[in-house]
Amino acid sequence: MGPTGIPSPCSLVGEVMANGPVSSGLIEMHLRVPGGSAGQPTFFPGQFAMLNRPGASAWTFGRPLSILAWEGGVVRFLYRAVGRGTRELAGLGAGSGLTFLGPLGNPFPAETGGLRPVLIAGGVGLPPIWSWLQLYGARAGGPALACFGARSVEDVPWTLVGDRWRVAVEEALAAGDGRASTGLVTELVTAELGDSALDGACCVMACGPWPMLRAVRDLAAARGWPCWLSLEEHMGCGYGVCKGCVVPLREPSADVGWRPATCCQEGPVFPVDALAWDVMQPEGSP
Amino acid sequence: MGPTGIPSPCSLVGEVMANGPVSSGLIEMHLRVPGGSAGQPTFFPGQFAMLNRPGASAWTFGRPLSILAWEGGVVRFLYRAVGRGTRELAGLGAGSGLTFLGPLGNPFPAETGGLRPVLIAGGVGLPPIWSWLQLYGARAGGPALACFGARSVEDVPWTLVGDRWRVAVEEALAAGDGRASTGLVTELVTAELGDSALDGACCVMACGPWPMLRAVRDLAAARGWPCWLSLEEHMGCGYGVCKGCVVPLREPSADVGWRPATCCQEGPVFPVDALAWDVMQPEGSP
Amino acid sequence: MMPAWWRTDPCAPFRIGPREFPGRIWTASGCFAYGLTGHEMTAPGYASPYEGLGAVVTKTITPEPRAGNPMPRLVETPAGALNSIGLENVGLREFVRDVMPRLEAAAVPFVASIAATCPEQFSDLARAVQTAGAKMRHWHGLELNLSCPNVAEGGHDFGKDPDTVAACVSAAGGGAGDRALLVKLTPNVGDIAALARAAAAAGAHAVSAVNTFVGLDVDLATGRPCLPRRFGGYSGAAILPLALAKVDEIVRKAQVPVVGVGGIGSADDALKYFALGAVAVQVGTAQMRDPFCAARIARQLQTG
Amino acid sequence: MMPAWWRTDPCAPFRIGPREFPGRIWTASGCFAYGLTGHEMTAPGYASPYEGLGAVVTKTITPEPRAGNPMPRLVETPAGALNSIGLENVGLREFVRDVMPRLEAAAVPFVASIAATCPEQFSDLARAVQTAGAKMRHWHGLELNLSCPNVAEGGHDFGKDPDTVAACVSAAGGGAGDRALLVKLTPNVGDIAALARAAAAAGAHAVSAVNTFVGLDVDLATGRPCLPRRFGGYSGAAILPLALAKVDEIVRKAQVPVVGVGGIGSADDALKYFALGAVAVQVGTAQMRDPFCAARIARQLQTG
Ligand SMILES: Cc1cc2nc3c(=O)[nH]c(=O)nc-3n(C[C@H](O)[C@H](O)[C@H](O)COP(=O)(O)OP(=O)(O)OC[C@H]3O[C@@H](n4cnc5c(N)ncnc54)[C@H](O)[C@@H]3O)c2cc1C
Ligand SMILES: Cc1cc2nc3c(=O)[nH]c(=O)nc-3n(C[C@H](O)[C@H](O)[C@H](O)COP(=O)(O)OP(=O)(O)OC[C@H]3O[C@@H](n4cnc5c(N)ncnc54)[C@H](O)[C@@H]3O)c2cc1C
Ligand SMILES: Cc1cc2nc3c(=O)[nH]c(=O)nc-3n(C[C@H](O)[C@H](O)[C@H](O)COP(=O)(O)O)c2cc1C
Ligand SMILES: Cc1cc2nc3c(=O)[nH]c(=O)nc-3n(C[C@H](O)[C@H](O)[C@H](O)COP(=O)(O)O)c2cc1C
Ligand code: FES
Ligand code: FES
Repeated sequence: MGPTGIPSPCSLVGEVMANGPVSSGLIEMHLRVPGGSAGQPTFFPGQFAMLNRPGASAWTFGRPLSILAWEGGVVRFLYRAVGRGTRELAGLGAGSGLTFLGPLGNPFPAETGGLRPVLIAGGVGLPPIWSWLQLYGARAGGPALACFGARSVEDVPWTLVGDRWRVAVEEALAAGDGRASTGLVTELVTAELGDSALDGACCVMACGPWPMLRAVRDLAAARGWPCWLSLEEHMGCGYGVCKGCVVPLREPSADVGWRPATCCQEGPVFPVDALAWDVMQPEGSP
Repeated sequence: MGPTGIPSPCSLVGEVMANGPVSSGLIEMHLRVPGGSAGQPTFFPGQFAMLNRPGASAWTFGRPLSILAWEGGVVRFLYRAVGRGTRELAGLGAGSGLTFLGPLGNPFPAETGGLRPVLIAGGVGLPPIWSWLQLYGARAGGPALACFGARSVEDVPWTLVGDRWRVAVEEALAAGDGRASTGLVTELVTAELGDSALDGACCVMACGPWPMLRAVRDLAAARGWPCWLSLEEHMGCGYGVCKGCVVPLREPSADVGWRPATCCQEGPVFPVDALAWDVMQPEGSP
Repeated sequence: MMPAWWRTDPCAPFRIGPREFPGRIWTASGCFAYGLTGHEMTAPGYASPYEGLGAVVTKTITPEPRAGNPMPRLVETPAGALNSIGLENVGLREFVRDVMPRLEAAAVPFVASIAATCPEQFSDLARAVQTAGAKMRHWHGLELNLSCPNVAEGGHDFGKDPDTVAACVSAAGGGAGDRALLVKLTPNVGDIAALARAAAAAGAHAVSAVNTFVGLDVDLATGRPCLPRRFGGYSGAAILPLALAKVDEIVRKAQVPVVGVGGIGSADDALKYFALGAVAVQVGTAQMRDPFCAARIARQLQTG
Repeated sequence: MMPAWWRTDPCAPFRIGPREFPGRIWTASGCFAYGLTGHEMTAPGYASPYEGLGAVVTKTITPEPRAGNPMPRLVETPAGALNSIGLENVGLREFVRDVMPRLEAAAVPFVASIAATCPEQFSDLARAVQTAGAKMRHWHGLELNLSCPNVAEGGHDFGKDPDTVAACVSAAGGGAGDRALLVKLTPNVGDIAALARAAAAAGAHAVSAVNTFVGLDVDLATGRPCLPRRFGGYSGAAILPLALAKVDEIVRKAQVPVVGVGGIGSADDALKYFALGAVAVQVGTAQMRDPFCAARIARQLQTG
């Protein structure tokens, strides 16, 4: 455990306990990991782990997945099968071994400085935001507004979002389905906030696809609110050694006005003002 | 189907129906394959198939396994998990896909020319000999003597060898276990034959590890009997195109007195006299 | 689904030098023998492994028959293989007398691969094949194998020198005939584009890139190399990024059509070569795993 | 279980040139950064990722800091990866002022990797590191990176010429100091033994072989190379047979100790290098997957 209170990353082999769909496109995995020091925090919301298959079937690089929860020696993940690695993950049955390196990266701030939290998650961006709400939601400066966006109502993991969350779905809803509104999650947030922008400042935290993050940035900037975003970059090591995952951070002292920062180690959570938006490509890379 | 009556090899994807142990070390797999032309022979004893995993998880080369049986669209194999490929095979559950190329290679002769068949199998050498006995045992020139050798009594697939086979095991038997004799299978054969060498000629067919095959060769040669052996070589293609699996065949017209022959296509079954034993390494290679 | 940029019919005729080939998906030399056993093979939905193929490049032949290297000749590695076949082949005489007529009779489009140890021998081989094939409709070209790493006396160092490459191409007729003249390049050099330029300048109509990479594996039990000749030729999926890099260098630095070879096992792999500008591709090691591999790729690239 | 021929304790001190190293299992440059974050890592049964390690070869530094290449910088392939990091590094000043003292304080055995675009720069870099490290117990040597394929202005072609290799080694002091002088060779040449001989003749105490192979992957959606600089360095399990072949060539054709690098992910992989005569090995890409990879290999080779 380092001086900042962040737990040390541990390299170990876990065992899949459960691994199955929680919505049309999302899968929840429970991984039993050895150890877990009683009393100490196991992770902070926003941290992730690099998962891999053990031995000769290992992928060259682990796959980064945010930690949804970690309790009683069981780490929970929520993911979507999109490519080679996550598809293989999806196929693992109970009892399969999986290497685990984590927790990694810098989390969302635990304190909002007395501000009301506005939590925004899109798709597989749910885990860090969900765990923030679970762990800090009660003690934050005012009732949190938690909004989740999904493609369709079938894609919503209802067991997780329950009724603490407002839900927006992109595909039109069946008539009379009152569980969600139709549209983008950022539209939902704007609607929910109403005039509260005038009432009092909020602190925004978000994780999701790039178009959503840009909209969140604008939403916060327009109101002058502090805003934290969790970014995604393709990763090699996940623990800061390969420099394969850089995002551009503002650095006025540098010739070019920015410097490359590792998404895995300096991030994945960044304050919106630290990012050099002008040199970013559409997906966030310099 | 070629002019010799050998069925054409087919490249297809099968589905694992069952895959589990039939003794301490041997596994039987049932693979459902599409097609299978009614009435025509699906394979001849001694032929094999190249098995592989489909798609991106494929091994560079298929794994050759002898065909134990092929009935009603289901091919049966008997194998031991020894390395990467066979271990992965052993881990496949029902429903897994498996690419199949077969039947391949030249079989044992269907006729013994009126001679009594002496069938000798060691360990995973059982399938070709077992299927010969099943298909031709009844119509051969005299009752077949079928002997099977295993490491231990637990390693014997009793469901297959039943009581049509004499069994020899290398590890000492428990007192009173009358199912097998202790010793090498070739010792058992010699004992079983007794003086029958003087009574009448036999035709020997064998498949098993190299030391066994050499002993079988000597056994047959001493009696002047015809003898057919099924050989193993590491294989790339299994269908004769890569020249990666050669064994030395006698070729008096060649400068060196022998020529390389593909084990997969000209074999794996060879008459003992065709082999150039003098240039063979201990494991059969030139 | 095929990417939007892909608009080529890989089974439509196209030209290399003076010759029209029936398609762009070929099999690579040494991985489908002489192309004679395919008609014995079946697969659901396919008439034969030759369906849609542009050419079978036959196993490299030498002036005299060769018995090849001692066993073991193959080592499988996690995503590839090392081979040390040692150019086992039937030799020129049997090739022109027996193999070529049978390929012609079976209507299998083919390219004859030849290897020799000096330019003069290349000249003799090329002339013999040209004579035998002069009237054949299905013989489309010659591929000079200047790169087989398994033959002690010639092969390797041989094909690493641009001047020797040029000399062999010139000796083989320099592309003067009415069939395509291709040169198969070794990747085991610092500058493969220089070899390609030398081949083109001497008259080659295209280069095939690449042959196998020099590799070695160790048998842990003994601590000695697995292959009796220490080194083998590395092929299969593991070499795809290496071969793509070599092809890209040639395409950009030499003015010669490239036939891409190395690590192709799927339509996606083949598309990567076409994306870089290859005019055709050859399937090697993956054809050993499945005799229908190239045919399946051709069909998939046709129908999307 | 270890093979019978293996009798070396990989965690016992051994000598390269004038310097004794604490062990034979190292981490490779660029795959464990500056070796400073390992103490933050834990694994059941291990005190730290440095346990049993002979050296961390630090990320290659250049005279000035470098921001590296644009993203994406990594592409995973079936059994390996392409990287195009572009030598992002903190530069000489920060390295000697900050990194080296922290490594010394943390008792991490290390080799400093340096890269430059001409012999004079190598001389300056070597001198600066030597001055800073003169009294350090845990600084064991210099590794001249003559082979990084991602840097446009120097790197590649640079290290492909034996004369340039010799000039850089001489400029870096030619092995005159009291620490080991190693040269990291590029495999992207036809004759790597010639580079090794040139390095040895100019005073290198050992060569590290190999750096990454030039590779390319295509993004099928666009039909363009995945990496903005087209080419990347190919590493990981897929290159093991290639790197073993290069090491074998050097061992047999040059009189210089070899530190084996390339594709090592397990004790078995490391043993293959030792079987061929390597004096030590470096773990690269696999160290990125697991910070304890090298430590696990060291322990396994020790205890069998
Ligand atoms: C910090 C962080 C946390 C994440 N948390 C989650 C999560 O909780 N749930 C979830 O479903 N997904 C999450 N992702 C995205 C997840 O890592 C990718 O979906 C996954 O790596 C895809 O791997 P693949 O092999 O299936 O895809 P492929 O496209 O086959 O992967 C090829 C390579 O690209 C990388 N890659 C591909 N897509 C992404 C991506 N979007 N982000 C990063 N790397 C990618 C892979 O890791 C691999 O190295 C997170 C990403 C990051 C960086
Ligand atoms: C014609 C023929 C029929 C066979 N029939 C059977 C059978 O019915 N049941 C059975 O259990 N085994 C049989 N074998 C042996 C079987 O092919 C090997 O056990 C298997 O290939 C081992 O693969 P692996 O990946 O587990 O081993 P690894 O050692 O990891 O394999 C590495 C490579 O070596 C090859 N290889 C390793 N051992 C052998 C071997 N003994 N023979 C041929 N290639 C080998 C593999 O195919 C692979 O290419 C047969 C072999 C041949 C040639
Ligand atoms: C078993 C085997 C034999 C080969 N024989 C030859 C040959 O005779 N002539 C030749 O030019 N290439 C030969 N090659 C090289 C292939 O044609 C091809 O260039 C190489 O294997 C790379 O392609 P791949 O990765 O698709 O196999 C051989 C390759 C293998 C695996
Ligand atoms: C992400 C990455 C960065 C690298 N950076 C350097 C470097 O800065 N200097 C260097 O000499 N080699 C560098 N290398 C090469 C490795 O040190 C090593 O030589 C190569 O990757 C082969 O070993 P491997 O297969 O174990 O990775 C780098 C490799 C990778 C994958
Ligand atoms: S993934 Fe390696 S530094 Fe971030
Ligand atoms: S395995 Fe290819 S010829 Fe026999």
